[in-house]
Amino acid sequence: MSASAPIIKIDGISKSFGSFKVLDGLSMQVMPGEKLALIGPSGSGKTTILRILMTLERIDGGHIQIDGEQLYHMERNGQLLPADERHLTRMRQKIGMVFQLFNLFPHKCVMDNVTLAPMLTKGTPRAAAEKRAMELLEMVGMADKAKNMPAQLSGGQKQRVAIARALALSPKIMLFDEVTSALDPELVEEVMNVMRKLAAETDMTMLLVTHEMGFAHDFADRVLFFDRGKIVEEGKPDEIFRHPKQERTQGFLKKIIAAGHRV
Amino acid sequence: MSASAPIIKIDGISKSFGSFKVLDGLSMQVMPGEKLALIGPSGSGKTTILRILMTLERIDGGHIQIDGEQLYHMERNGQLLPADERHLTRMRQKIGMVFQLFNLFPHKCVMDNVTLAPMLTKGTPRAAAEKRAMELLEMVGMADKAKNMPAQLSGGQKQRVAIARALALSPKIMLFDEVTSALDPELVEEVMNVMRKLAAETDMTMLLVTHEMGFAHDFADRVLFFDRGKIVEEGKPDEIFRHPKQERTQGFLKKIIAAGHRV
Amino acid sequence: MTQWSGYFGLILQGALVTIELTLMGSVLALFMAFLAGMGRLSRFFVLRALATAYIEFFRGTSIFVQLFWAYFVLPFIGISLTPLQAGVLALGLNVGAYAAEVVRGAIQSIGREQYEACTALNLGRWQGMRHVILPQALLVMLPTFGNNAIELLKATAVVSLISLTDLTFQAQVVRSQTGNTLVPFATILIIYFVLALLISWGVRSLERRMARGLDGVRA
Amino acid sequence: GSADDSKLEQLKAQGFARVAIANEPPYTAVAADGKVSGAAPDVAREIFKRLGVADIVASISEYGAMIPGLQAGRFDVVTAGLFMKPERCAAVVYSEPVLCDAEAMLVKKGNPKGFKSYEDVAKDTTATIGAPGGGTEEKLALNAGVPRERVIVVPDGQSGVKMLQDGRIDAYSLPVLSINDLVKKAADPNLEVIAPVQGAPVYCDGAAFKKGDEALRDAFDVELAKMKKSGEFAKIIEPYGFSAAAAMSTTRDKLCAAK
Amino acid sequence: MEWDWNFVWEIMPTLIQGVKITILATLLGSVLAAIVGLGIALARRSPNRALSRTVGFLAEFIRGTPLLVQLYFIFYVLPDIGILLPPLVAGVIGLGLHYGTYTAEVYRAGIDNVPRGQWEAAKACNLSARQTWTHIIIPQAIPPMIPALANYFIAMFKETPLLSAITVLELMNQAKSVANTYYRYIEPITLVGAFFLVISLFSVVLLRWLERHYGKIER
Ligand SMILES: Nc1ncnc2c1ncn2[C@@H]1O[C@H](COP(=O)(O)OP(=O)(O)OP(=O)(O)O)[C@@H](O)[C@H]1O
Ligand SMILES: Nc1ncnc2c1ncn2[C@@H]1O[C@H](COP(=O)(O)OP(=O)(O)OP(=O)(O)O)[C@@H](O)[C@H]1O
Ligand SMILES: [Mg+2]
Ligand SMILES: [Mg+2]
Repeated sequence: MSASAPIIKIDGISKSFGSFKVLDGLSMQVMPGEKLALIGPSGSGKTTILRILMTLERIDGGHIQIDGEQLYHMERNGQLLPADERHLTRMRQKIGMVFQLFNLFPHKCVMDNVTLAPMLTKGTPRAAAEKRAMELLEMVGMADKAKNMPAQLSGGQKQRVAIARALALSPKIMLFDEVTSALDPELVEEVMNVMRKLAAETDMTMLLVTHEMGFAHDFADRVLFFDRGKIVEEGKPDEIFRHPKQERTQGFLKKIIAAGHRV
Repeated sequence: MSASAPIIKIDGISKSFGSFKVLDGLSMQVMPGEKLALIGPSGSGKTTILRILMTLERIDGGHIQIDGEQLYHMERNGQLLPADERHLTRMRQKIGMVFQLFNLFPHKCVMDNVTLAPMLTKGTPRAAAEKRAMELLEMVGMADKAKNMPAQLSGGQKQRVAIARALALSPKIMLFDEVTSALDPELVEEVMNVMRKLAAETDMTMLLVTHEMGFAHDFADRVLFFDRGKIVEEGKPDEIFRHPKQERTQGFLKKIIAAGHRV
Repeated sequence: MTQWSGYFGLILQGALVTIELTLMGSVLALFMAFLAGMGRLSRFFVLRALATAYIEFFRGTSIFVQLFWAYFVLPFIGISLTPLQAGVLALGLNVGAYAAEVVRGAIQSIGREQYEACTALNLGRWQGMRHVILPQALLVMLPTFGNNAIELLKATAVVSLISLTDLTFQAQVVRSQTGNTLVPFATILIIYFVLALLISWGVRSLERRMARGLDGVRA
Repeated sequence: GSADDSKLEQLKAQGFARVAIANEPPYTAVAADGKVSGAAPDVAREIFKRLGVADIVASISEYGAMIPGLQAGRFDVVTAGLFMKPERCAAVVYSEPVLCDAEAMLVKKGNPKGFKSYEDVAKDTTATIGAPGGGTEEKLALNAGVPRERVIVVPDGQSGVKMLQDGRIDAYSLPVLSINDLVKKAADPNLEVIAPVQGAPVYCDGAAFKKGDEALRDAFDVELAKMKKSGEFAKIIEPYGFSAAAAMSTTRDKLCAAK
Repeated sequence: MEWDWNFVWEIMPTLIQGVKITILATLLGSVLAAIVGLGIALARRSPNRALSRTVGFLAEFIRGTPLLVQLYFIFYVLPDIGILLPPLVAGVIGLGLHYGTYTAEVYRAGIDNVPRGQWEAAKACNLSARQTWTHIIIPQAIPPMIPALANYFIAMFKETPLLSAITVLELMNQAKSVANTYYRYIEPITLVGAFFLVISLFSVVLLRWLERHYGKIER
C-alpha cells in the first residue's frame, strides 16, 4: 500500500441517539502513522467517533474504510452488504482501544488481562503470549506487578496495564478516550509519559480524545477541533492552540484556560 | 472580640482510622475573615480536617476552639467535659460545609433545599426563609431554577445550589472540599466564579481544599501545604507557588504542573 | 419411652428425604436458572419468549399448584412420576424460575464497559461471556443462590402434602402415633434450621474462596 | 393368560404391589419402625403373597386423593378402609367386603350438645363437626344438612382429637374402631364416644382397584373367599377389633347398590 | 379422564369463595408483616445488645424454617399453653411473622441505601437526629421500599395454600374438598393454578408500575 493512502477514511457518516443527531455527514481521513488529537466541548461527539471506529456503536449512514477495507460493509459480488459478525471480527483485529475508566477485568491478574485476548482470539500459545505480555508490561513500567490483581493497583497503574492489554493484539490503529481524566492529578503524568514514549517509538496510527490541551499539543501531529459533531477547525497543534482561526475554537480555549488548564 | 483573636484554633489534634494515624498532633490557627487554601497530595488528610471541623468525625485527642469556644468539649464548673449533642448543635451553627458531590436532598426542590435548614433549625418563617433563599440563589445565579428538582440540574448548577444552601444558615466559617473536582471541565468555571465573588464580597472565614492550583492562588490569602497529616509549608500564594522552600512542596507542584495544570 | 428412639429414627429418615430433595432440586434449579436466565438475554426472540414464559409461569402459579399438577395431572398425559420425581421436578422448576432472574440480574449487573472491553479486544460473544462476564457474575449470584437454596429447603415441607415421607410428613406420622404434637414439631423445626445454617455457611465459604484476590471489586 | 392377566404378571415380575393407606389405626397404621400394619394392609399383604406377589409397598394418602391417585396409576390398589358406596363403585372396582364398621362421633364428656345423629349437628346452628376430607363421614354430614362451613376438614385423627379438646370443633366423626383407637391413645377422661351414630349405615370397605383391572380384582376375590372360609381371615382382622362375620354377611353387589 | 367444562362451571362458585378467603388472608398478612418487619428492623438497630441479638436470632430462625411447620406449631401446639386461635387468625399470624422477617430486611436495606452524604449534609445543615430522620432519611428510604415490599406480599399470596393445612377454607382447600367430593383433580387444581397465574400476572404489571414510580430517586 502506498504511504499516501489513508488508513482511516470516514465518508459522510451519521449517527443519532433517539431523535438526537450526534454526527451528521461527517467525513475525515487519517494517514498511516499519524497521531491525531480530537478536542472540543463536552457532548460534541468525540467519544462517539472513537466508539464507532471500535464498532461499539453502529452508524446510521455513510461509509468507513479501514486500511482499504469497508468496516461496516462487506463487498460481495460487487455489492455492498451490511457486515456480519465474522467480517467485524476480522476488521477489529486492526483496531485497539483504551478507555477512560480502564475497564480491566477485575477477576484476572495483570498478566492474564494482557494475555487473554491473544490466547483466545489468535490462538497464541500461553508461553508466547506471556513472553510478549512481559515485554509490553516492561514498556509501560508494570512488569513487577504482573501477578497483582487490578484492585491492588492505583488508577495510573491500571491505565498503563490497559494500554499494554490493547497493544497485545498489535493493532494498526489505537484509540484513546480521555485516558487520563479519571486519574488523580499526581498520577496523570506517568500515563502521559507512557503514551509519549509510545507515540515516539511506534508507527502505529493513534487517535486521542483529551481535555488536556498541553498533552494534546505534545502528542499530536494534527489536531481536530469538534463542535456539535462537526470538524470546526483542524491543523498543526501550534496553529490550533496559538492562532485559532474560528471564533468557536477561540472561545473554547479561553474557557479551558480560565478553568486552570495549561495550553 | 478583638480582630487579632483566631476564629479557629486547632491544638494538637490527632485522628486515626483503625490503626492508620491520619493526623498526629496537628496545630493551626485561622483568623476571622481569612481565606485559606489547603493543598497537598492525595491522602494527606485535608478532607479529614474539614470533616473534623464540621463534626462529621470525632477527634481522638487535642482541642479545637471555634470563635473562642471549645468545639468538642464543654466547660462545666471549670472542667472540660466531652461535648454533648446540644453543645455540638449550638457550635455547628457557626460552620457550613460544601461537599465534593454536592449532597443536595434529591427529594426536595432547589428552593426547599435552601430553606429547609433555616426553617427547621432557626424557626425562620417560610416567607422570610424564601426571601433570603431567593437572594442567595440570585447571588449564585440560580434564581430561575428555584422550582427545579436537583436531578434536573447540571453538576455546576447543583454545586451552586449547595453553596447557597450552606450560606442560608449564615455561618461564620465556610468549608469547601474539592467543590469543583466532580464537575465537567467546562462547568468548573461557573462555580469558581461564584466562589471568587463570595470571597471578595463577604468577610466570612473560608477554608478551601482543592487540586486546582490556579484557583487556590486566586482565592486564598494564605496557603497551607499538607503532607501525611502535617503542615509542611505555609505562606502567601505567591510564595508557595512561585518560590516553594520545601523539597516536598516543589516536587508536588512540579508533578501537578507536568500533568497539565496551570499554577 | 423406648419408643421415642424408634420415632426419632423415623424423623431422621425424613431428614434424609428432605436433604435428598433439597440437593436434587437445587441441581435442577441451578440448571434451569442458567438455561432460562441466559435465554432471557439471548439475541433470539424465540429463546427469549420461551425463557420468559417459563419464568413467569413458574413464578406466577403457586408451588402447591405445581406440585399437585406434577403429581395428579401429569399422569393423564402419560407422564407418571414417583412422588420423589414429582417433588424434585416441581421444586426445581419453581426455584429455578426465581434463580433465573438472579442469573439475569447478575449478568446485567456487570457493567456495559466490561462488554465493550471484550469487543475492543475482539473476543467473541461466547468467549466474552465465558471468560469475562460469567466469572464476575457468579460472585454476584452466589449470596442470592444461597437464599434460594434455603427457600427450596423450606419448600420441601409441602411435598408432605403429596405423601412424600420427608421431615414434616414423618413428624405428622410420629404425632399421630404418639399423640404428642410439641416434640415432633419442635424437633423438625430445629433440624430445618440447622440445615438452613449449613447451607448459608457453605455458600458463604464458597463466596469467600471465589472472592479471594478480587478485594475491593464489589465494594 | 389373556391380556387381562397382564397386570398380575407385571406385579409378580416387579415383586411388589403399590397400595394406598391412610394411617388411621386400626384400619391402617405405620409403626415406630416405619413398618406398615393395620387390618386392611395385613389382609392385602397375605392375599398378594398367595397370588405370588412377594410384598406390598405403601404410601400414605389423603382419602380424597386415593381414587384420583388410583386412576392416575400412582397405586395398584387402595387398602385403607375406603368404604363402598355407589358413586365410588362407579369410579373403581372393589373386591368383596373386607372390613365393616359403623360410624361414631367423639364429643366432650357428657355430650353437652346431645348429639345422636348427623341431623342433630345440622339442627344446632352453632355446632361444627370435624371429619377427614373426602371421607364417608364428611359426605354423611353434608347429606344430613350440615352446611359446608360447619364441616371442618381435619387432616388427620390426632388433629381431630386436638381440635375437639381445644374446643375448635364440637364433634369429630370417624368409624367406631378408629375413634376407639384414638381415644385409647389420647387417654383423656374428658372425651366421650357416641357409637354407633343413629341413622348412619354400617359400611364395609374392600380393596379398590383401577377400572380395567377387573382380572386382578377377580384373582384377589378368589383368594379372599378362600381365606374367609378357612378362618385365616378372621385370625388377621379380629385382633384389630373387626368382625369377620359382619364382612361375610354381606356382598359387594348389595353394598354398591345401597342408596 | 378429560377436561369437563360443565364441571368447571359447577365448581366455580365454590372456588370463588376460596379466592375471597385467600385474598383476605393475604391482605391481613401483609399488614401484619409490614408492622412486624418494622418492629424487627427497629429492634435490630437498637443499642440494647441483648434485644437486638435475641430478635436477630429469632428472625433468622423463623426465616430458616418452613412456614408450614410454623403454622402447625401455632395451630396445634400453642393451645397447650392456653393460646387458642381461630384458623384464619392463626394463619394470618403465621404469614405475618414469617414475612415480617423478610420485610425487616427491606426496611434495613431502604435505610442503608440512603447515601452517607445525605446524613452528612443533614449534619452540616445542623438538623437534629429527629429532623434528619423525618425530613431527609425516611422520605428517601420509603419509595424504593414500596416495590420490594409489594414483591414479598405477592410471594405471600402464593403461599396462602399452606393455610389449608390448618383447616382454613382458602382457595386450595376448597379445591381439594371439591376434588375429594367428585374424585376429580384435573379441573380444580388447574383452576387454582389459573387463578394464581392471573392474579400474579396482574401483580407483575402492578409491580412494574410501582418500580417505575417509586423504584428510584433521581439524584
Ligand atoms: N448511548 C447514548 N444514548 C444517548 N445519547 C448519547 C449516547 N452516547 C452519547 N450520547 C450523546 O451524544 C452526544 C455526543 O456524545 P460524546 O460522548 O460523543 O461526546 P464527547 O465529545 O465525547 O463529550 P465528552 O467530552 O463529555 O466526553 C452527547 O450529547 C451525548 O449526550
Ligand atoms: N472513613 C475512613 N476509614 C478509613 N480510612 C480513612 C477514612 N477516611 C479517610 N481515610 C484515610 O485517611 C487518609 C487521609 O484521608 P483524606 O480524605 O483526609 O485525604 P485528602 O488529603 O483529602 O486526600 P484527597 O486529596 O485524595 O481527597 C487517607 O489515607 C484515607 O485513606
Ligand atoms: Mg467523551
Ligand atoms: Mg479529600
